[in-house]
Amino acid sequence: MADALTQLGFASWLSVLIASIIKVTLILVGGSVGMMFLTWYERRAISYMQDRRGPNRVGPQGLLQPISEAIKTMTKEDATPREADRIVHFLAPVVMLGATVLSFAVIPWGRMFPVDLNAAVLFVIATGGLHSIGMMMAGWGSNNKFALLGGMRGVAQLISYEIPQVMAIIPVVLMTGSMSLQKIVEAQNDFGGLGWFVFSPVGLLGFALFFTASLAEGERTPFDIPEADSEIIAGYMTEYSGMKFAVFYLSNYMSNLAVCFITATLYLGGGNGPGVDALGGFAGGLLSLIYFLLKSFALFFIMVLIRATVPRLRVDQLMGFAWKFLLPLVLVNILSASFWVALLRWDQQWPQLTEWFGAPSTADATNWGRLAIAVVLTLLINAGAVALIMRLTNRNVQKHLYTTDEELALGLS
Amino acid sequence: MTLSHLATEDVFVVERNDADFRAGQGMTKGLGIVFRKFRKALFGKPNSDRADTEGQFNVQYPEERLVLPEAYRNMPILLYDDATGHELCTSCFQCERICPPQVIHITQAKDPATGKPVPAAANFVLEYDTCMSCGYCAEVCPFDAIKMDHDFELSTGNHPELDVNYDRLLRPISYYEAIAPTMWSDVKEQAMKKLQNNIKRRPGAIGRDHGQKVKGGAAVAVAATPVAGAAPAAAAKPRGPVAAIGKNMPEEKVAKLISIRAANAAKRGGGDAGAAPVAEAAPIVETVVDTPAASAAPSGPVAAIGQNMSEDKRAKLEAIRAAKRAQRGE
Amino acid sequence: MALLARGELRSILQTEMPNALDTRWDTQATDQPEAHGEGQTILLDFDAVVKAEALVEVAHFIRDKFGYTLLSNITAVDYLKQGLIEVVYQFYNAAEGGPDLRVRVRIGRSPEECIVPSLTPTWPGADLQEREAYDMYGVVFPGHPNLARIYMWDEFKGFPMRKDFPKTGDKYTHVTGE
Amino acid sequence: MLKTEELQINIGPQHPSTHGVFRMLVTVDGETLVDLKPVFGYLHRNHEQLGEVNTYLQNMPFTDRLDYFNSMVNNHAYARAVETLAGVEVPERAQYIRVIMDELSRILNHATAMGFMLGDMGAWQTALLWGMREREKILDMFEYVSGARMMCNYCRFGGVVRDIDDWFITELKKLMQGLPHYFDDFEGLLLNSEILLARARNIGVLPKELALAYSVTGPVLRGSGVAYDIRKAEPYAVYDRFKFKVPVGTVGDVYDRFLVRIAEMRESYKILEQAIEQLPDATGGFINPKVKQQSLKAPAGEAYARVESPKGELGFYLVSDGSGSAYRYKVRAPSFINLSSLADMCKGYSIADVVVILGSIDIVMGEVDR
Amino acid sequence: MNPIAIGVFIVIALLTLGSGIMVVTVRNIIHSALWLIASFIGVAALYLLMEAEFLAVVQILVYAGAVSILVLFAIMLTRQVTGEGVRVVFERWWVALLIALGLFGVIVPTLWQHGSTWEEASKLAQVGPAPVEGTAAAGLQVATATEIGRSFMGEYLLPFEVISILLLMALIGAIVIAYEERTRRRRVLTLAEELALKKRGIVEPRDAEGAVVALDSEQA
Repeated sequence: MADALTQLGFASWLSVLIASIIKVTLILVGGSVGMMFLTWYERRAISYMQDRRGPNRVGPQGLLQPISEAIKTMTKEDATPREADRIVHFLAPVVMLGATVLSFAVIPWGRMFPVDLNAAVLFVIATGGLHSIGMMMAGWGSNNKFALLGGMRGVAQLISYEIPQVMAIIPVVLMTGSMSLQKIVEAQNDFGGLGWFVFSPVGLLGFALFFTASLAEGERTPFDIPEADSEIIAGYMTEYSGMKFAVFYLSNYMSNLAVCFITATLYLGGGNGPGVDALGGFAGGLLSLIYFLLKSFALFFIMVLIRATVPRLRVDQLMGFAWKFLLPLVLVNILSASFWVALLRWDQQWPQLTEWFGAPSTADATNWGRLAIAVVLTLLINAGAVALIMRLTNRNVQKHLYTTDEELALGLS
Repeated sequence: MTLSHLATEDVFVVERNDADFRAGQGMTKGLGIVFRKFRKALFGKPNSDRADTEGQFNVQYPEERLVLPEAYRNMPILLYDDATGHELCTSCFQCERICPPQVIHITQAKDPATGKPVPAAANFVLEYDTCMSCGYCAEVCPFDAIKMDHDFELSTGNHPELDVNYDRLLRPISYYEAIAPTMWSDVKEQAMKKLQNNIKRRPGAIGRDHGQKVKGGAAVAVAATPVAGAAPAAAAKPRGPVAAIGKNMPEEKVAKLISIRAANAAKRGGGDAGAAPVAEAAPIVETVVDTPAASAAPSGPVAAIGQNMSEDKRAKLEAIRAAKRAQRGE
Repeated sequence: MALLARGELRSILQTEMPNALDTRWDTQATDQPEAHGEGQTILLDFDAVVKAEALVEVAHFIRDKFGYTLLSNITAVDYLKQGLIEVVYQFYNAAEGGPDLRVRVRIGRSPEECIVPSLTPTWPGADLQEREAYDMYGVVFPGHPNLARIYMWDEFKGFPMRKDFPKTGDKYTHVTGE
Repeated sequence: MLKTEELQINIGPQHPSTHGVFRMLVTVDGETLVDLKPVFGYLHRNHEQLGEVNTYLQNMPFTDRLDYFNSMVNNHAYARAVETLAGVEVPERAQYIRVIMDELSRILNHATAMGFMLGDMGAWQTALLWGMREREKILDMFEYVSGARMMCNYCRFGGVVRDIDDWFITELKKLMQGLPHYFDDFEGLLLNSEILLARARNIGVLPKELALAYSVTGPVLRGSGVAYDIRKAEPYAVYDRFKFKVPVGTVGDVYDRFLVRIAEMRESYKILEQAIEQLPDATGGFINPKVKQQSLKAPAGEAYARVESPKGELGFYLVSDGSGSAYRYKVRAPSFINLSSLADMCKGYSIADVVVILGSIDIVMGEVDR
Repeated sequence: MNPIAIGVFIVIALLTLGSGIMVVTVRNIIHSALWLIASFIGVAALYLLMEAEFLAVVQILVYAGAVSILVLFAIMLTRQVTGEGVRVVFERWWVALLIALGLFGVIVPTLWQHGSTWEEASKLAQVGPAPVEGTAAAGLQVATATEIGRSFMGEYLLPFEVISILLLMALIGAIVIAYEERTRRRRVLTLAEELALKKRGIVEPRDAEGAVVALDSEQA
């Protein structure tokens, strides 16, 4: 865009500035509209699951409900507790929203990439991690026990789940050889646009793990402990009302949107799909955007489905799940990803592979033998690991009840 | 512990499935069920029968309404005869005595000439805000004068308004007949008989001097169109709350229906009371057809009487005179 | 472990624990209500009225000997005319079902007399009910871990369910002179 | 060795999961609960004194407001107490009608109570709203026979206020066609959900040995493994004519109470089936015509009558001095007495478990505070 | 050099320095930690400006997102939980100042040596062709993930491993200490445990510490 502006006769720095401003505006508008749609979508979907109708009064099918609610929250009283740390209390929602909006800088819309950062994948995670600061500020700045508890819980949860989240991406990075989202999308364009990572055993497990960890990062059920309303009222948001609360809400749903977008990009081929390349040009771009949004909203539907079905975990169970279940599986997945890469790509690092199985796949010719071996091997490793971990988890079913003397002694010594 | 009062086969231990291997199958099953519900609610038909467990079950309230069963009780109302304007209440104080929260306050009417009590109430105040809708007053009333209304949309910002006076409590019998036809037909005969006996003991306008009844009373029935109107309209349909998730009828249709009902009721009531002047039935229909627009105003049924009162005063007097003539003629 | 018929406990106690029974009502008939006029307060049932100090012992006795393990209900009744407060304990035999077994304690209404030992140490379920009896009737239960007002606020004076508590007016403001 | 600070937290009286204006003064060490003090009285309205001022009949609608989920059961228990006191005969048909209403109440109570408990666990209202759907259907039927959905005021001394008709029976049969599907859906949704198991198993254990000492009744007692059901132990109305089972748990934790409640719904269904079949025709009448409802005077004496309410043993203790109103009127409220086990049940678990344990006791503040 | 970039650089540098100063001057210790986060983020922005994207992201991920939060946790858990402590200004603050100045004196000449102007420095930092291992440039071109990876696995393998092992030891040590701590802590007995203890006749109920002591003595 900047180039086009320069050709129009603008100074180069001015054209960069204008282009950036336009981009930022588009992203912000797209993000907020997406978030509004998301709230409506979630409420309608969940109400159908519960045999009711959901918001259907404001606008066609209730589509304007989020707008009316935005207006409502804006006109509400903005209360700050007297004993609160006013500045920190005020800045917390700003930090939250800022972090979310930052992540939208690299998140693609179909095949449109606002900024193609080299470390885009990590960037998304890192900005997600900034949420913890906002939470801490909100929890501490409110000067409320429930808010503090919620903030502490939230921060502990975010930090814990960042680790499996980052490590679940490593297989994708290994398979692509790059951390740029654009390259990752390009790498999934084989087989007529259907070469998505999720169809490989490594990608499938990675997808499941990443999506689970992202649920926790986005504070979605069953990991919505920071705002567990039945225990600690609204967690770090307890003392927020009016516009500030709306900003928290906005940031929450925008980060959920970001999570869906990123998952769709990393594992579901982004804007790739049958027909995109064939169409090409503007039509292809539009089709890719449609594909992309469909994938993202399908992912969000899964989130809604989970929210409608399961209760939330307890804090200790939540931590246990991250460290005892997700982390080992993520490590195993990295192992099988390296097998996958070796079997599919290596010809020089380990020449025997080529000798045994033939040359690795190229864009024109797929080496089906190598692919089959890779699939079987990684499938075995991953399935074995999952079975083992589940076995261990089942053995560790809580021992709160000490029925025998030995257990009693174990539990107390 | 031995359980001698229970046979062994009468007790069973719930299955905890503690030893099962857990690999997310329970959660998956739950997700499947929720998804099925989603599908059924989105594409299936709504939940209309009591046997249905799938499909949407909510009612879009202001447009769609459940038919209230006849026995439904909300706030008490007092009845009067359409034709003669005579109130059924004789101020026997039964309801005042039984009322658990003690919200009924009756003043007995006295004959201005002799100072003796007359079987009619001079004033009747009911505190709607404290009423607990138990329905005892309607149950104990020997004259079937006090009945339970079906209008539940009484919310107001004006609290003193909820101390309801006699004139605002009165409804014509036709109104009650429309909301609870069978319940009224069960008691109709004896109620009207008792009323005739009481009328004989009421001198002058006592027992008829509250509110604008003949015309205003019809207005009450119609004034309820935006709020309670659906209830009488739906009474024509088969009974039963579930069958009632009906679409709302056009407003004019409802109004028409009610007007016809009211006219019929007035005729019937007149038949009981004696010769009902035809001239009296006509204004009712007229009012009815005219009223919907006016009644759409947020004032609600109760306020509607008061509004119409002044302009209808003359009509009322005429009606009373006509009724008197009819009585004398008999 | 057996179910006791109505009035049976009294005769059992007479032989097993003669000191436990409250002898004030010994002479009266167990089961025959006297004719009473309207509005009269009454004290009808004289089955197993035990002395306050023997209550815990009797409760354990019927639990261990007859299996009345479920202490279901504790009711305080104010008999103003007799100047008594009666506390009725209803026990059930959870194993055999059947009707309740009522053990009564009758005590005076003055603060010095209105004392019944607490059953909470053995029956933790009595906790809230004893607090309620204390709050509403002023029955003091020594041995209760936390005998505080339960429904009324802590500063409340008087016991509102007693028959001589004024039914109208704000007693609380009257007492504190506010 | 680091010292950890004990933190005092007020859960309630305005808190999403205290089921009304109930307050728990909680002392926690980290997340572990050290002490819990329940605080009541925010909804206290001196119900018992009202009962001593009102006549017997006048008090009936007040009993609706105790456990406002099950006003039918409250009416039944109170009517039984007065009938015992005054020696009133109840026609058989009325007994059956009361049983039908009681069992419908039990189904709707358990459906919503379990929904609320799952809501406390964080399941986003799905189970609750499915329960609400069934509850709506039942409440519509209550409205049809009694005139009100929740404050039914349905029982009278010696019978019920209005007979049930063919419409009611037809609709009841229709309802019962749907109920098994609801039970299946409900069980499939969460019964074996791994997260529910993690949250409910071995949480809030009330051991069998202690359950009776804590005076708990109803599903809490049966969840702890004591098969004590008043419908079997001291059959009232016509419960001795039905075949049904008493479900009991083994461990006495939240999960057992949950399972017991679901099993009880299924047993209630069986009772309903039999009750419809055995329902006598209308010749015997639905109310004892000899009873003077308004001016009922009970002979001097005392009476206690109890029924198995969905929450436990609901009893009314009445002392009469021969006048038209009770001399002493006491409610043995199941949720109030079941609460006495709360503090000890919660000790040693985390805050998140406290709300779940409270939900599993299933309290209604109208009954607790009275 | 792009004038926007220079402007942005000046703004970010000022913000970073300013928040750095606030870290050491504000009186509320939590505020100070929050200012620290701001300065971390400023540094990350500087990295981004130099197109060292990977470093910038890692700076946010590790420093702003994790380290600072650990600092906050440490403050909140060791002091009053509300963090209301007023900072005590260290008397010999000039020692810290001297050390900081010394560090500054080391860093600046080193940077100067590799490029005296902005253009040179940024050219060095930019993504270039894959460097030949062992050359002087390889150690400097640390902008991309690839370069950092190569450096860690090649030239700096030994220090990297040493640090890893050190961190692992610290981790294990922390776990051991925390675990001992947790097991020794007073445990609140649940009702079922109390009953189990009572059945074994060990202690009276509701005496958790006594229970632990009794069990310990029994095992010994």
